[in-house]
Amino acid sequence: MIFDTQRAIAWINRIAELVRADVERLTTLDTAIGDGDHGANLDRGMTAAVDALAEKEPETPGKVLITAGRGLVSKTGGASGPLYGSGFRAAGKAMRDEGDVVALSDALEAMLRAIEELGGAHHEDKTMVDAFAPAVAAFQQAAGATADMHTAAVAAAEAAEAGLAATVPLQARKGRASYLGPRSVGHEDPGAASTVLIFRALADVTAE
Amino acid sequence: MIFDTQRAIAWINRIAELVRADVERLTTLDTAIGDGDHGANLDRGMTAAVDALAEKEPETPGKVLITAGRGLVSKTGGASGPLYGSGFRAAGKAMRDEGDVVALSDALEAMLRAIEELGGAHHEDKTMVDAFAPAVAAFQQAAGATADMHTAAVAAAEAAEAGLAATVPLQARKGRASYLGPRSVGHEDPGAASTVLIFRALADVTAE
Amino acid sequence: MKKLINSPDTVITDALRGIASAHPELTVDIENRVIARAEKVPDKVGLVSGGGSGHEPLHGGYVGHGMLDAAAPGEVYTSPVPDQILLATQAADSGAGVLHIVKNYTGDVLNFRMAAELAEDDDIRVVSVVTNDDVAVEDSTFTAGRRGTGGTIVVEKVAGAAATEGADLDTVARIATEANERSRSFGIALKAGTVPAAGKPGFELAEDEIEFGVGIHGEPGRERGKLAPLHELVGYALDAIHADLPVDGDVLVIVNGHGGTPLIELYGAFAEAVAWIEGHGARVARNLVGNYITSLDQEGFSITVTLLTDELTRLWDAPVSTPALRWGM
Amino acid sequence: MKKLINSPDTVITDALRGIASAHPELTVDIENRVIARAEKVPDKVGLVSGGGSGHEPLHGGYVGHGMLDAAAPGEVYTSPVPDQILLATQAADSGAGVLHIVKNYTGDVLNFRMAAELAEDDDIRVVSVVTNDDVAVEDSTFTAGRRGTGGTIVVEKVAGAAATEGADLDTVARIATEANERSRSFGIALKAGTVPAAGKPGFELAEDEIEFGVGIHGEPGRERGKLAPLHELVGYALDAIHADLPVDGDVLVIVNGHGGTPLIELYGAFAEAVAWIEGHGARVARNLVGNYITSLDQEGFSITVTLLTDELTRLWDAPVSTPALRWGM
Ligand SMILES: Nc1ncnc2c1ncn2[C@@H]1O[C@H](COP(=O)(O)OP(=O)(O)O)[C@@H](O)[C@H]1O
Ligand SMILES: Nc1ncnc2c1ncn2[C@@H]1O[C@H](COP(=O)(O)OP(=O)(O)O)[C@@H](O)[C@H]1O
Ligand SMILES: [Mg+2]
Ligand SMILES: [Mg+2]
Ligand SMILES: [Mg+2]
Ligand SMILES: [Mg+2]
Repeated sequence: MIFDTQRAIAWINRIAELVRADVERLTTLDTAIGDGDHGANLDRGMTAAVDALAEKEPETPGKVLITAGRGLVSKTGGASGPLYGSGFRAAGKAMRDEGDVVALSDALEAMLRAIEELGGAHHEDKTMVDAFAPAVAAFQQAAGATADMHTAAVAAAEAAEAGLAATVPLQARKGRASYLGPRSVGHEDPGAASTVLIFRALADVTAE
Repeated sequence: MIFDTQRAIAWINRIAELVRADVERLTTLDTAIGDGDHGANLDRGMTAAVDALAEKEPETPGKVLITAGRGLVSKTGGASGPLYGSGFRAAGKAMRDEGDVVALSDALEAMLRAIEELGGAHHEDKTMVDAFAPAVAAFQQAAGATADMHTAAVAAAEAAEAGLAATVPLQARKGRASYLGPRSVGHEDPGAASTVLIFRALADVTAE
Repeated sequence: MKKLINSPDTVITDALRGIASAHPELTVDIENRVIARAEKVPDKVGLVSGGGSGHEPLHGGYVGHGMLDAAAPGEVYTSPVPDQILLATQAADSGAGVLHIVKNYTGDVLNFRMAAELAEDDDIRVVSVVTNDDVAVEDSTFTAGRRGTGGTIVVEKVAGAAATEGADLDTVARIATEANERSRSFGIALKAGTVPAAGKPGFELAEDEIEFGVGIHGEPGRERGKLAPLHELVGYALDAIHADLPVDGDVLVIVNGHGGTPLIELYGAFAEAVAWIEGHGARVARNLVGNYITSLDQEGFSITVTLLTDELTRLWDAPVSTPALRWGM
Repeated sequence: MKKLINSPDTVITDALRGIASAHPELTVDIENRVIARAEKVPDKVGLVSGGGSGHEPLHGGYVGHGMLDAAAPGEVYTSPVPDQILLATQAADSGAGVLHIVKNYTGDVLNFRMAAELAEDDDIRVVSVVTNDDVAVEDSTFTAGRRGTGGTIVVEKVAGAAATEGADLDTVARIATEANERSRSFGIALKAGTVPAAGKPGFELAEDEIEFGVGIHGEPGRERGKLAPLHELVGYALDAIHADLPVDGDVLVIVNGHGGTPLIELYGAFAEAVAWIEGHGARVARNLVGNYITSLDQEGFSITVTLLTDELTRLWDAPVSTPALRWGM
């Protein structure tokens, strides 16, 4: 299986679909410990990403991700816009044209690094990083073991899901939820929840 | 029975008591078709009247009513303050020192005239006049028939009560209730309700 | 009832203490409830207004250079008493006479009338102008007539400018009368305010209901209707105004919040008002958007339209420096 | 949800249309969401701020002489995007560099940072000052740190005055930083505001419950407590401020309404604040009482205290002419 231009576009489109379907859930999560806009933000940003791809179809998978990232940055706003947007741009820059599972793995790792660098969040700060980091690790491990893109993506989605669940007992140290102090405990982090969607979408578009 | 200084003071004090006991009802009536302050207004005004009398006890029944009227004017505010205040002042000026039932009857009539003149309200405008006018008429008639102050006062209170009931189907043409147009129909007028208290107090203090 | 108060009894005194501290250019007589300019302006016609409290910044917030000389705030939604208005009148008087600007409510009219009589005993010449700009109420000589609402701000501003220019009492009264006659208002409420002493809202509405044609005292309006998109609500208000006094030429528009409505919504309402007015061939030459005459925490808005003349525009533009209105200096 | 809107999607566009019509001295780019002064001031350091909408009059209401040159309003409670901030930065730039005044929220900080990078590609020198005056949030290098709230108004005012005086970018940034460091705020909410797109309030409180230590985005505060008399609430807020930065000497106090709280209550709160501060031996030398940084229709208030210096007082007093703040001219 190749992560080619078509598949990259399919990934972005699929993320947009999953986000659209879950707008309310993301918003509800963000209402509890943030400001209630994560669903709307990401929906707006992913729509911009999809539109940007439709307007001028890029020629390489890397350029797809860069274009999507730019769309996210230019329309999302909030914390998640620059984080995911820069993330996708970094992924696109790291993505090699051959598009094998190793190239995708490297791209995902670059995405994680970009998010970490820009946001400065660490493990257990109760952010998207808590879902993204284990997802990337699981992808890498599964990719090394099986060399199968779909298997790796499914493993990543599962790890993201587990990472999301693990945010519940945490007290937030980054993002708006940190203002709540101890009252941030007991809730899923909205950004971790949207990260799950990103990896679930990857599993979906690598299914065959 | 004489309407002397003591009885005049007792009348004012009794009105204050009855108003205090009914503050909430008057306020509720005024909330429905006015601005919800008639109870508080009159309570404040009657308290001022009582205080003014306590401070420097006047020597004649007429001066009692004038003092009470001044207290009402200076503290009540709203429409009812000037109306009742000027009314009591007019009653006081008309009141003759002999204090017989005819003197009281004339004083009440002067009070009605002052209220009508200042407010410009007519029969069936849905104001205090709709209780006050029949009360004065009933007082005069009973006074003429029996020459008994208490009988006249009881008749007046009953007529005021009937006048109050008669305000229910009316559409207000004066005061705040007039702003409601047809929506003012179906409610007792708050000022008519307080007029009932004024005459009930008179019946109470003329009981023996 | 949830309010930022110490107790219902102290609301006005506490607010007056705050006004006194916040605005050293004003003299606030807390006991007698008079807000006046700290320095009298010699030989100027004095301007006094007043009315129930709960409409802040009206009227205390309009005391200052180019507008009022003194204000008499009553209890919440209750007109002030004559003694208090007399004190305000004395504070405003510097020998050139005093204009009383009175919103048309029976209580206000009667208490101001009594105060004017008392002032005349003091040899202060008083002329009263009664504002009655609210088209929601039918005007008739057989009724209490229309309420004074947002137009009062226009009257206070232009009369204040005229007095500051040195106009005499009759001229100031003439200008105030003209501003009132050329102004019309209409209000719509989404949720009634709560009088602290009453403890509950003036009326209750279902989630999709609103009141059309409300005044400024938390009273119900002339009819209850359904919540609708903003442009329809603005259209309803302006239709009512236009039916009474055709909106034409250069106009001043005030989009006023009732106290509980945020500015972002008022700007939206103003945008719709401009669209409506321009669609009817008139021009919004001047405007105010914000909370200028409120009803405690009521949610809603009113629109006031004044048909400008060159004179009214000039007086509106004249410098003013009060807590709530300030420009040109 | 009852709001004066056409639809949740048009709230910001409608408000921008209103701002454009109401303030011809501003240029409003409705499509790109930039509010800028109609005329550039040559050779002046440009001042740009921005952030989520829903805080009106912040920031658009502070664009004008003596304050900001441009503002970038984002979606409701959502930071603006880099392109938009870049446009605002270009509008503000007249060659002397641009100061970004950024409230400390991850989204605002990141989007402004990206915009600053883009501006540098345009050879515009950008310096950013991040405001973080809210003592309700514990400050720590391990967290997102404190929020920027009411102190931002002070920063925008004094930095604007310095730039207007001709100070260079580093000086303006130094003054902005100092104003921020000398300012602290604390907010208390009685009822959460409702984001139009969300349709329900940010949190629900029982009839006797309030939130202590809220920010400006309808989020819950640091603890829930019982409604208490106003002087206790004010004391709680000022104790929190005082514990962090002792209130001393001449101070500027802002008693700010969250949008749904009427002015009469804010004046009461200011009276209590003055009593507390004077009781602690300091002096309220300057003040603002009103709605200056709001949270849609939220009911509640915040107190900001700035420890003044002679320089800050002079810059605060300098002439300003914006939609929401105007004096001295
Ligand atoms: N510093 C950070 N590093 C990584 N992720 C962050 C950081 N700050 C916030 N986030 C993520 O962003 C999410 C919130 O995104 P969103 O609601 O769109 O933005 P905002 O918080 O500006 O409203 C949080 O749930 C969290 O996962
Ligand atoms: N013009 C009038 N003539 C006689 N009575 C009036 C007039 N206007 C109002 N009232 C009476 O005053 C009552 C209201 O008094 P109150 O609530 O104290 O004053 P306000 O209406 O100023 O709030 C009404 O119920 C009515 O009976
Ligand atoms: Mg959010
Ligand atoms: Mg009343
Ligand atoms: Mg009243
Ligand atoms: Mg946000």
